[in-house]
Amino acid sequence: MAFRISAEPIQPQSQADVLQHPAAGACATFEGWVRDHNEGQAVASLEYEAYAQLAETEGNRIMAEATEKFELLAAAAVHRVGHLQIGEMAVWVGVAAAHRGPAFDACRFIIDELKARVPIWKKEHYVAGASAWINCATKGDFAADTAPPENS
Amino acid sequence: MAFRISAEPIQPQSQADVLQHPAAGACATFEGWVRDHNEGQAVASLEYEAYAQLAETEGNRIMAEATEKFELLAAAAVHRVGHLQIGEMAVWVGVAAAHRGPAFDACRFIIDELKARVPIWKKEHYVAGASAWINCATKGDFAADTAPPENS
Amino acid sequence: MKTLHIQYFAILREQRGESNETLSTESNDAAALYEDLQKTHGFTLPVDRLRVAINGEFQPWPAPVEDGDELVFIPPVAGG
Amino acid sequence: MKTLHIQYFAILREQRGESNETLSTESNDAAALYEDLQKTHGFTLPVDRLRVAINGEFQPWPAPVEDGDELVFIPPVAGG
Repeated sequence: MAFRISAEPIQPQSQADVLQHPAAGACATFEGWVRDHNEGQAVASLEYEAYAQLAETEGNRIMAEATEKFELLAAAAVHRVGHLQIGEMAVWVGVAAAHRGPAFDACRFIIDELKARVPIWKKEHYVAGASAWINCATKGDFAADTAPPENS
Repeated sequence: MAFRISAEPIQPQSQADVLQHPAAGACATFEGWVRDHNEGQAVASLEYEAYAQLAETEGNRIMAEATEKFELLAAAAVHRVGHLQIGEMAVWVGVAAAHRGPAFDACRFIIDELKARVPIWKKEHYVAGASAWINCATKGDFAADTAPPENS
Repeated sequence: MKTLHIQYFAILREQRGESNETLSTESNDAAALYEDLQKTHGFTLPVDRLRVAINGEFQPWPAPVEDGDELVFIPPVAGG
Repeated sequence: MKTLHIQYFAILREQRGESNETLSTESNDAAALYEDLQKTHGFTLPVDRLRVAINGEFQPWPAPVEDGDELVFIPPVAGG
Protein backbone atom coordinates (compact mmCIF):
# COMPACT_ATOMS: atom_id res chain seq x y z
CA MET A 1 0.00 0.00 0.00
CA ALA A 2 2.70 2.46 -0.96
CA PHE A 3 2.87 5.77 -2.77
CA ARG A 4 6.17 7.06 -4.02
CA ILE A 5 7.75 9.81 -6.09
CA SER A 6 9.96 8.70 -8.96
CA ALA A 7 12.49 10.64 -11.00
CA GLU A 8 12.74 7.67 -13.38
CA PRO A 9 10.17 6.63 -16.01
CA ILE A 10 7.35 4.58 -14.47
CA GLN A 11 7.31 0.87 -15.36
CA PRO A 12 3.65 -0.12 -15.02
CA GLN A 13 4.25 -3.86 -15.19
CA SER A 14 6.66 -3.90 -12.27
CA GLN A 15 4.20 -1.74 -10.34
CA ALA A 16 1.34 -4.11 -11.12
CA ASP A 17 3.26 -7.11 -9.82
CA VAL A 18 2.82 -5.90 -6.24
CA LEU A 19 -0.97 -6.09 -6.62
CA GLN A 20 -1.13 -9.89 -6.95
CA HIS A 21 -3.35 -11.45 -4.29
CA PRO A 22 -5.11 -14.84 -4.41
CA ALA A 23 -8.39 -13.37 -3.16
CA ALA A 24 -8.36 -10.58 -5.77
CA GLY A 25 -10.86 -10.87 -8.61
CA ALA A 26 -10.54 -7.30 -9.86
CA CYS A 27 -7.66 -4.99 -10.62
CA ALA A 28 -8.25 -1.40 -11.70
CA THR A 29 -5.46 0.90 -12.81
CA PHE A 30 -5.23 4.52 -13.81
CA GLU A 31 -2.43 6.14 -15.75
CA GLY A 32 -2.07 9.88 -16.27
CA TRP A 33 -0.27 10.70 -19.51
CA VAL A 34 1.15 13.97 -20.79
CA ARG A 35 -1.29 15.06 -23.48
CA ASP A 36 -0.68 17.47 -26.30
CA HIS A 37 -3.21 20.08 -25.24
CA ASN A 38 -4.77 21.74 -22.21
CA GLU A 39 -7.55 24.29 -22.00
CA GLY A 40 -7.31 24.90 -25.72
CA GLN A 41 -3.53 25.37 -25.85
CA ALA A 42 -1.03 23.11 -27.63
CA VAL A 43 1.32 21.65 -25.02
CA ALA A 44 4.95 20.76 -25.87
CA SER A 45 6.03 19.21 -22.55
CA LEU A 46 5.38 19.22 -18.81
CA GLU A 47 7.61 19.70 -15.80
CA TYR A 48 6.62 18.08 -12.52
CA GLU A 49 8.15 19.09 -9.22
CA ALA A 50 7.35 17.61 -5.80
CA TYR A 51 8.03 18.30 -2.16
CA ALA A 52 8.95 14.64 -2.03
CA GLN A 53 8.99 14.04 1.71
CA LEU A 54 5.52 15.45 2.37
CA ALA A 55 4.20 14.10 -0.95
CA GLU A 56 5.06 10.57 0.13
CA THR A 57 3.62 11.09 3.62
CA GLU A 58 0.36 12.51 2.26
CA GLY A 59 0.21 9.99 -0.60
CA ASN A 60 0.57 7.08 1.82
CA ARG A 61 -2.15 8.59 3.99
CA ILE A 62 -4.45 8.55 0.93
CA MET A 63 -3.54 4.93 0.18
CA ALA A 64 -4.38 3.97 3.77
CA GLU A 65 -7.72 5.81 3.58
CA ALA A 66 -8.59 4.02 0.33
CA THR A 67 -7.59 0.65 1.72
CA GLU A 68 -9.85 1.07 4.70
CA LYS A 69 -12.77 2.70 2.86
CA PHE A 70 -12.93 0.18 -0.01
CA GLU A 71 -11.58 -3.03 1.58
CA LEU A 72 -8.69 -3.24 -0.85
CA LEU A 73 -6.43 -6.27 -0.94
CA ALA A 74 -3.53 -4.32 -2.45
CA ALA A 75 -2.79 -0.84 -3.76
CA ALA A 76 0.18 1.06 -5.12
CA ALA A 77 0.81 4.38 -6.79
CA VAL A 78 3.75 6.31 -8.14
CA HIS A 79 4.08 9.87 -9.42
CA ARG A 80 6.82 10.98 -11.75
CA VAL A 81 8.84 14.17 -11.38
CA GLY A 82 11.07 15.86 -13.94
CA HIS A 83 10.60 17.07 -17.49
CA LEU A 84 8.14 14.84 -19.38
CA GLN A 85 7.35 14.68 -23.08
CA ILE A 86 3.96 14.05 -24.76
CA GLY A 87 2.79 10.49 -24.11
CA GLU A 88 4.97 9.93 -21.03
CA MET A 89 3.35 8.58 -17.89
CA ALA A 90 3.03 11.12 -15.09
CA VAL A 91 1.18 8.99 -12.58
CA TRP A 92 0.19 5.35 -12.12
CA VAL A 93 -2.38 4.03 -9.65
CA GLY A 94 -3.31 0.37 -9.25
CA VAL A 95 -5.59 -1.43 -6.83
CA ALA A 96 -6.79 -4.98 -6.32
CA ALA A 97 -10.03 -6.03 -4.63
CA ALA A 98 -12.32 -9.03 -4.53
CA HIS A 99 -14.89 -7.30 -6.77
CA ARG A 100 -14.82 -4.67 -9.49
CA GLY A 101 -17.06 -2.06 -7.88
CA PRO A 102 -14.69 -1.30 -4.99
CA ALA A 103 -11.69 -1.59 -7.33
CA PHE A 104 -12.98 1.14 -9.65
CA ASP A 105 -14.19 3.32 -6.79
CA ALA A 106 -10.90 3.05 -4.90
CA CYS A 107 -8.78 3.73 -7.97
CA ARG A 108 -10.75 6.86 -8.70
CA PHE A 109 -10.70 7.97 -5.06
CA ILE A 110 -6.92 7.65 -4.98
CA ILE A 111 -6.24 9.64 -8.15
CA ASP A 112 -8.76 12.32 -7.16
CA GLU A 113 -7.20 12.71 -3.70
CA LEU A 114 -3.64 12.59 -5.03
CA LYS A 115 -4.44 15.43 -7.40
CA ALA A 116 -6.15 17.46 -4.69
CA ARG A 117 -3.83 16.97 -1.73
CA VAL A 118 -0.29 15.90 -2.62
CA PRO A 119 2.36 18.64 -2.96
CA ILE A 120 3.24 18.14 -6.61
CA TRP A 121 3.28 20.96 -9.12
CA LYS A 122 3.02 21.02 -12.88
CA LYS A 123 4.44 23.57 -15.28
CA GLU A 124 3.12 23.46 -18.82
CA HIS A 125 5.41 24.41 -21.67
CA TYR A 126 3.38 25.48 -24.68
CA VAL A 127 4.18 24.87 -28.30
CA ALA A 128 4.03 28.65 -28.77
CA GLY A 129 6.88 29.09 -26.28
CA ALA A 130 5.19 30.33 -23.12
CA SER A 131 4.92 28.33 -19.90
CA ALA A 132 2.69 28.36 -16.82
CA TRP A 133 2.41 26.76 -13.39
CA ILE A 134 -1.03 25.14 -13.40
CA ASN A 135 -3.55 26.28 -10.76
CA CYS A 136 -1.23 29.11 -9.68
CA ALA A 137 -2.91 31.92 -11.62
CA THR A 138 -3.56 35.08 -9.70
CA LYS A 139 -5.75 36.39 -12.50
CA GLY A 140 -7.34 34.49 -15.38
CA ASP A 141 -6.71 30.80 -15.71
CA PHE A 142 -2.94 30.57 -15.59
CA ALA A 143 -0.05 31.98 -13.64
CA ALA A 144 1.90 32.55 -16.79
CA ASP A 145 5.58 33.37 -16.62
CA THR A 146 5.01 34.87 -20.02
CA ALA A 147 1.53 35.35 -21.37
CA PRO A 148 0.67 32.51 -23.74
CA PRO A 149 -0.59 33.78 -27.11
CA GLU A 150 -4.34 33.53 -27.46
CA ASN A 151 -4.37 31.39 -30.57
CA SER A 152 -1.78 28.76 -29.66
CA MET B 1 -11.41 -0.28 -30.73
CA ALA B 2 -11.34 -4.06 -30.78
CA PHE B 3 -12.58 -6.86 -28.57
CA ARG B 4 -11.23 -10.35 -29.03
CA ILE B 5 -11.27 -13.81 -27.52
CA SER B 6 -7.90 -15.35 -26.69
CA ALA B 7 -6.96 -18.93 -25.92
CA GLU B 8 -3.49 -17.72 -24.91
CA PRO B 9 -2.56 -15.89 -21.67
CA ILE B 10 -3.30 -12.17 -21.90
CA GLN B 11 -0.24 -9.88 -22.11
CA PRO B 12 -1.47 -6.57 -20.67
CA GLN B 13 1.51 -4.53 -21.80
CA SER B 14 1.09 -5.44 -25.46
CA GLN B 15 -2.62 -4.68 -25.14
CA ALA B 16 -1.91 -1.30 -23.58
CA ASP B 17 0.39 -0.28 -26.41
CA VAL B 18 -2.59 0.12 -28.74
CA LEU B 19 -4.04 2.79 -26.45
CA GLN B 20 -1.29 5.35 -27.04
CA HIS B 21 -2.68 8.65 -28.39
CA PRO B 22 -1.10 12.12 -28.21
CA ALA B 23 -4.35 13.73 -27.07
CA ALA B 24 -4.88 11.17 -24.29
CA GLY B 25 -4.31 12.36 -20.73
CA ALA B 26 -5.97 9.43 -18.99
CA CYS B 27 -5.80 5.67 -19.34
CA ALA B 28 -8.01 3.40 -17.23
CA THR B 29 -7.69 -0.36 -17.27
CA PHE B 30 -9.57 -3.21 -15.67
CA GLU B 31 -8.32 -6.74 -15.21
CA GLY B 32 -10.47 -9.63 -14.03
CA TRP B 33 -8.45 -12.25 -12.19
CA VAL B 34 -9.35 -15.76 -11.11
CA ARG B 35 -9.81 -15.46 -7.36
CA ASP B 36 -9.67 -18.20 -4.80
CA HIS B 37 -13.25 -17.91 -3.60
CA ASN B 38 -16.79 -17.16 -4.77
CA GLU B 39 -19.99 -16.88 -2.79
CA GLY B 40 -18.30 -18.40 0.22
CA GLN B 41 -16.77 -21.39 -1.60
CA ALA B 42 -13.06 -22.09 -2.09
CA VAL B 43 -12.34 -22.08 -5.82
CA ALA B 44 -9.56 -24.23 -7.32
CA SER B 45 -9.75 -23.10 -10.98
CA LEU B 46 -12.09 -21.70 -13.62
CA GLU B 47 -13.00 -22.81 -17.11
CA TYR B 48 -14.11 -20.20 -19.63
CA GLU B 49 -15.88 -21.10 -22.84
CA ALA B 50 -17.05 -18.69 -25.55
CA TYR B 51 -19.18 -18.68 -28.64
CA ALA B 52 -16.26 -16.84 -30.18
CA GLN B 53 -17.85 -15.52 -33.35
CA LEU B 54 -20.83 -13.86 -31.65
CA ALA B 55 -18.73 -12.90 -28.62
CA GLU B 56 -16.44 -10.87 -30.85
CA THR B 57 -19.36 -9.31 -32.74
CA GLU B 58 -21.15 -8.34 -29.52
CA GLY B 59 -17.93 -7.28 -27.81
CA ASN B 60 -17.05 -4.97 -30.67
CA ARG B 61 -20.55 -3.52 -30.57
CA ILE B 62 -19.96 -2.68 -26.88
CA MET B 63 -16.60 -1.07 -27.69
CA ALA B 64 -18.27 1.07 -30.35
CA GLU B 65 -21.03 2.11 -27.93
CA ALA B 66 -18.45 3.09 -25.32
CA THR B 67 -16.36 5.01 -27.82
CA GLU B 68 -19.34 7.07 -28.88
CA LYS B 69 -20.85 7.53 -25.43
CA PHE B 70 -17.63 8.61 -23.68
CA GLU B 71 -15.63 10.22 -26.52
CA LEU B 72 -12.80 7.73 -26.18
CA LEU B 73 -9.57 8.16 -28.10
CA ALA B 74 -8.74 4.45 -27.96
CA ALA B 75 -10.12 1.26 -26.42
CA ALA B 76 -9.30 -2.42 -26.44
CA ALA B 77 -10.41 -5.52 -24.59
CA VAL B 78 -9.62 -9.21 -24.61
CA HIS B 79 -11.26 -12.15 -22.85
CA ARG B 80 -9.47 -15.39 -22.17
CA VAL B 81 -10.94 -18.86 -22.75
CA GLY B 82 -9.67 -22.18 -21.45
CA HIS B 83 -8.82 -23.57 -18.04
CA LEU B 84 -7.42 -20.85 -15.76
CA GLN B 85 -5.68 -21.13 -12.42
CA ILE B 86 -5.94 -18.78 -9.40
CA GLY B 87 -4.36 -15.41 -10.19
CA GLU B 88 -4.61 -15.77 -13.98
CA MET B 89 -6.13 -12.92 -15.99
CA ALA B 90 -9.56 -13.71 -17.40
CA VAL B 91 -10.30 -10.35 -18.98
CA TRP B 92 -8.48 -7.11 -19.74
CA VAL B 93 -10.12 -3.79 -20.66
CA GLY B 94 -8.23 -0.59 -21.42
CA VAL B 95 -9.36 2.82 -22.60
CA ALA B 96 -7.73 6.18 -23.27
CA ALA B 97 -9.45 9.56 -23.14
CA ALA B 98 -8.49 13.19 -22.74
CA HIS B 99 -9.70 13.25 -19.12
CA ARG B 100 -10.01 10.75 -16.30
CA GLY B 101 -13.77 10.97 -15.71
CA PRO B 102 -14.75 9.55 -19.11
CA ALA B 103 -11.86 7.05 -18.94
CA PHE B 104 -13.11 5.52 -15.66
CA ASP B 105 -16.75 5.64 -16.76
CA ALA B 106 -16.02 4.02 -20.12
CA CYS B 107 -13.85 1.29 -18.63
CA ARG B 108 -16.57 0.38 -16.18
CA PHE B 109 -19.27 0.54 -18.84
CA ILE B 110 -17.30 -1.87 -21.03
CA ILE B 111 -16.66 -4.48 -18.35
CA ASP B 112 -20.27 -4.26 -17.10
CA GLU B 113 -21.64 -4.73 -20.61
CA LEU B 114 -19.17 -7.48 -21.50
CA LYS B 115 -20.25 -9.42 -18.43
CA ALA B 116 -23.93 -8.89 -19.16
CA ARG B 117 -24.09 -9.45 -22.92
CA VAL B 118 -21.19 -11.40 -24.38
CA PRO B 119 -21.66 -15.17 -24.85
CA ILE B 120 -18.93 -16.38 -22.53
CA TRP B 121 -19.53 -18.95 -19.81
CA LYS B 122 -17.66 -19.75 -16.65
CA LYS B 123 -17.47 -23.05 -14.84
CA GLU B 124 -16.11 -22.98 -11.31
CA HIS B 125 -14.15 -25.93 -10.02
CA TYR B 126 -14.24 -25.99 -6.23
CA VAL B 127 -11.48 -27.08 -3.91
CA ALA B 128 -13.94 -29.59 -2.48
CA GLY B 129 -14.24 -31.27 -5.90
CA ALA B 130 -17.61 -30.10 -7.22
CA SER B 131 -18.08 -27.78 -10.16
CA ALA B 132 -20.80 -25.44 -11.42
CA TRP B 133 -21.68 -23.30 -14.43
CA ILE B 134 -22.15 -19.81 -12.99
CA ASN B 135 -25.58 -18.15 -13.44
CA CYS B 136 -27.03 -21.39 -14.83
CA ALA B 137 -28.73 -22.58 -11.65
CA THR B 138 -32.29 -23.75 -12.01
CA LYS B 139 -32.71 -23.79 -8.25
CA GLY B 140 -30.59 -22.10 -5.59
CA ASP B 141 -27.52 -20.18 -6.62
CA PHE B 142 -25.65 -22.65 -8.78
CA ALA B 143 -26.30 -25.14 -11.54
CA ALA B 144 -24.10 -27.67 -9.87
CA ASP B 145 -23.07 -30.77 -11.76
CA THR B 146 -22.56 -32.23 -8.33
CA ALA B 147 -23.78 -30.40 -5.27
CA PRO B 148 -20.90 -28.54 -3.63
CA PRO B 149 -20.58 -29.34 0.09
CA GLU B 150 -21.99 -26.61 2.30
CA ASN B 151 -18.85 -25.97 4.31
CA SER B 152 -16.27 -25.77 1.52
CA MET C 1 -39.15 -30.55 -42.77
CA LYS C 2 -36.22 -28.21 -42.16
CA THR C 3 -32.62 -29.15 -41.68
CA LEU C 4 -31.01 -27.11 -38.88
CA HIS C 5 -27.48 -27.01 -37.52
CA ILE C 6 -27.14 -26.52 -33.78
CA GLN C 7 -24.07 -25.67 -31.75
CA TYR C 8 -24.03 -26.28 -28.00
CA PHE C 9 -21.91 -24.45 -25.43
CA ALA C 10 -21.24 -24.72 -21.73
CA ILE C 11 -23.95 -26.37 -19.65
CA LEU C 12 -26.00 -27.28 -22.75
CA ARG C 13 -22.96 -28.88 -24.39
CA GLU C 14 -22.37 -30.97 -21.30
CA GLN C 15 -26.04 -31.96 -20.93
CA ARG C 16 -26.30 -32.79 -24.64
CA GLY C 17 -22.99 -34.64 -24.69
CA GLU C 18 -22.18 -33.08 -28.08
CA SER C 19 -20.84 -29.75 -29.34
CA ASN C 20 -23.10 -29.72 -32.37
CA GLU C 21 -25.64 -31.66 -34.33
CA THR C 22 -27.63 -31.42 -37.52
CA LEU C 23 -31.28 -32.37 -37.28
CA SER C 24 -34.53 -32.35 -39.19
CA THR C 25 -37.50 -30.70 -37.53
CA GLU C 26 -41.06 -29.58 -38.17
CA SER C 27 -40.65 -26.75 -35.61
CA ASN C 28 -41.31 -23.28 -36.98
CA ASP C 29 -39.35 -21.41 -34.38
CA ALA C 30 -36.34 -21.83 -32.10
CA ALA C 31 -38.42 -21.66 -28.92
CA ALA C 32 -40.55 -24.64 -29.90
CA LEU C 33 -37.49 -26.53 -31.06
CA TYR C 34 -35.69 -25.92 -27.75
CA GLU C 35 -38.67 -27.21 -25.80
CA ASP C 36 -38.64 -30.40 -27.85
CA LEU C 37 -34.90 -30.83 -27.36
CA GLN C 38 -35.25 -30.08 -23.65
CA LYS C 39 -37.56 -33.09 -23.23
CA THR C 40 -35.26 -35.35 -25.22
CA HIS C 41 -31.99 -34.36 -23.61
CA GLY C 42 -33.04 -33.23 -20.14
CA PHE C 43 -31.75 -29.67 -20.43
CA THR C 44 -32.26 -28.07 -17.02
CA LEU C 45 -32.55 -24.47 -18.19
CA PRO C 46 -36.04 -23.33 -19.18
CA VAL C 47 -36.33 -21.49 -22.49
CA ASP C 48 -37.03 -18.17 -20.77
CA ARG C 49 -33.53 -18.19 -19.26
CA LEU C 50 -31.90 -18.59 -22.68
CA ARG C 51 -31.25 -16.36 -25.63
CA VAL C 52 -30.88 -17.65 -29.15
CA ALA C 53 -28.59 -16.72 -32.02
CA ILE C 54 -29.44 -17.62 -35.62
CA ASN C 55 -26.73 -17.45 -38.26
CA GLY C 56 -24.44 -15.60 -35.86
CA GLU C 57 -26.84 -12.93 -34.57
CA PHE C 58 -29.08 -12.70 -31.52
CA GLN C 59 -32.77 -13.03 -32.39
CA PRO C 60 -35.79 -12.29 -30.22
CA TRP C 61 -37.97 -15.23 -29.19
CA PRO C 62 -39.75 -17.15 -30.60
CA ALA C 63 -37.18 -16.75 -33.39
CA PRO C 64 -38.62 -18.24 -36.63
CA VAL C 65 -36.25 -20.71 -38.31
CA GLU C 66 -35.64 -21.54 -41.95
CA ASP C 67 -34.12 -24.52 -43.65
CA GLY C 68 -30.33 -24.48 -43.31
CA ASP C 69 -30.19 -22.09 -40.33
CA GLU C 70 -27.40 -22.33 -37.78
CA LEU C 71 -28.73 -22.07 -34.22
CA VAL C 72 -27.04 -21.50 -30.91
CA PHE C 73 -28.99 -21.57 -27.68
CA ILE C 74 -27.28 -19.23 -25.26
CA PRO C 75 -27.33 -20.03 -21.53
CA PRO C 76 -26.99 -17.16 -19.04
CA VAL C 77 -23.57 -15.63 -19.71
CA ALA C 78 -20.85 -15.23 -17.07
CA GLY C 79 -17.82 -13.57 -18.60
CA GLY C 80 -15.35 -11.49 -16.61
CA MET D 1 14.58 36.55 16.90
CA LYS D 2 13.98 33.10 15.44
CA THR D 3 16.07 31.33 12.86
CA LEU D 4 13.88 29.57 10.26
CA HIS D 5 14.73 27.37 7.30
CA ILE D 6 12.53 27.78 4.23
CA GLN D 7 12.29 25.58 1.17
CA TYR D 8 10.69 26.93 -2.01
CA PHE D 9 9.03 24.88 -4.74
CA ALA D 10 7.55 25.54 -8.15
CA ILE D 11 6.30 29.08 -8.76
CA LEU D 12 7.63 30.30 -5.40
CA ARG D 13 11.07 28.84 -6.13
CA GLU D 14 11.14 30.62 -9.47
CA GLN D 15 9.89 33.93 -8.05
CA ARG D 16 12.35 33.73 -5.13
CA GLY D 17 15.23 32.65 -7.37
CA GLU D 18 16.36 30.16 -4.68
CA SER D 19 15.35 26.68 -3.55
CA ASN D 20 15.91 27.46 0.12
CA GLU D 21 17.11 30.04 2.56
CA THR D 22 17.74 30.45 6.25
CA LEU D 23 16.57 33.70 7.79
CA SER D 24 16.06 35.46 11.08
CA THR D 25 12.61 36.84 11.79
CA GLU D 26 10.49 38.40 14.51
CA SER D 27 7.32 36.88 12.96
CA ASN D 28 5.33 34.66 15.29
CA ASP D 29 3.55 32.71 12.61
CA ALA D 30 4.04 31.49 9.07
CA ALA D 31 1.22 33.62 7.68
CA ALA D 32 2.82 36.86 8.85
CA LEU D 33 6.22 35.69 7.65
CA TYR D 34 4.84 34.89 4.18
CA GLU D 35 3.28 38.32 3.89
CA ASP D 36 6.65 39.93 4.71
CA LEU D 37 8.42 37.72 2.17
CA GLN D 38 5.74 38.41 -0.42
CA LYS D 39 6.52 42.14 -0.26
CA THR D 40 10.26 41.55 -0.49
CA HIS D 41 10.23 39.01 -3.30
CA GLY D 42 7.07 39.89 -5.23
CA PHE D 43 5.35 36.51 -4.79
CA THR D 44 2.16 36.68 -6.84
CA LEU D 45 0.14 34.17 -4.81
CA PRO D 46 -1.75 35.59 -1.82
CA VAL D 47 -1.38 33.71 1.45
CA ASP D 48 -4.96 32.43 1.30
CA ARG D 49 -4.11 30.37 -1.81
CA LEU D 50 -1.23 28.62 -0.05
CA ARG D 51 -0.90 25.92 2.54
CA VAL D 52 2.07 25.64 4.84
CA ALA D 53 4.06 22.68 6.14
CA ILE D 54 6.23 22.96 9.23
CA ASN D 55 8.82 20.29 9.92
CA GLY D 56 7.31 18.05 7.27
CA GLU D 57 3.62 18.27 8.20
CA PHE D 58 0.76 20.45 7.03
CA GLN D 59 -0.27 23.03 9.64
CA PRO D 60 -3.38 25.20 9.72
CA TRP D 61 -2.91 28.95 9.32
CA PRO D 62 -1.66 31.12 10.90
CA ALA D 63 0.79 28.34 11.87
CA PRO D 64 2.90 29.52 14.84
CA VAL D 65 6.64 29.08 14.30
CA GLU D 66 9.47 28.29 16.66
CA ASP D 67 13.20 28.78 16.44
CA GLY D 68 14.76 26.20 14.14
CA ASP D 69 11.54 25.26 12.28
CA GLU D 70 11.65 24.13 8.67
CA LEU D 71 8.93 25.78 6.59
CA VAL D 72 7.53 25.06 3.17
CA PHE D 73 4.90 27.32 1.62
CA ILE D 74 2.77 25.17 -0.65
CA PRO D 75 1.30 26.70 -3.81
CA PRO D 76 -1.90 25.17 -5.25
CA VAL D 77 -1.00 21.60 -6.18
CA ALA D 78 -1.41 20.11 -9.64
CA GLY D 79 -0.31 16.50 -9.64
CA GLY D 80 -1.67 13.91 -12.03
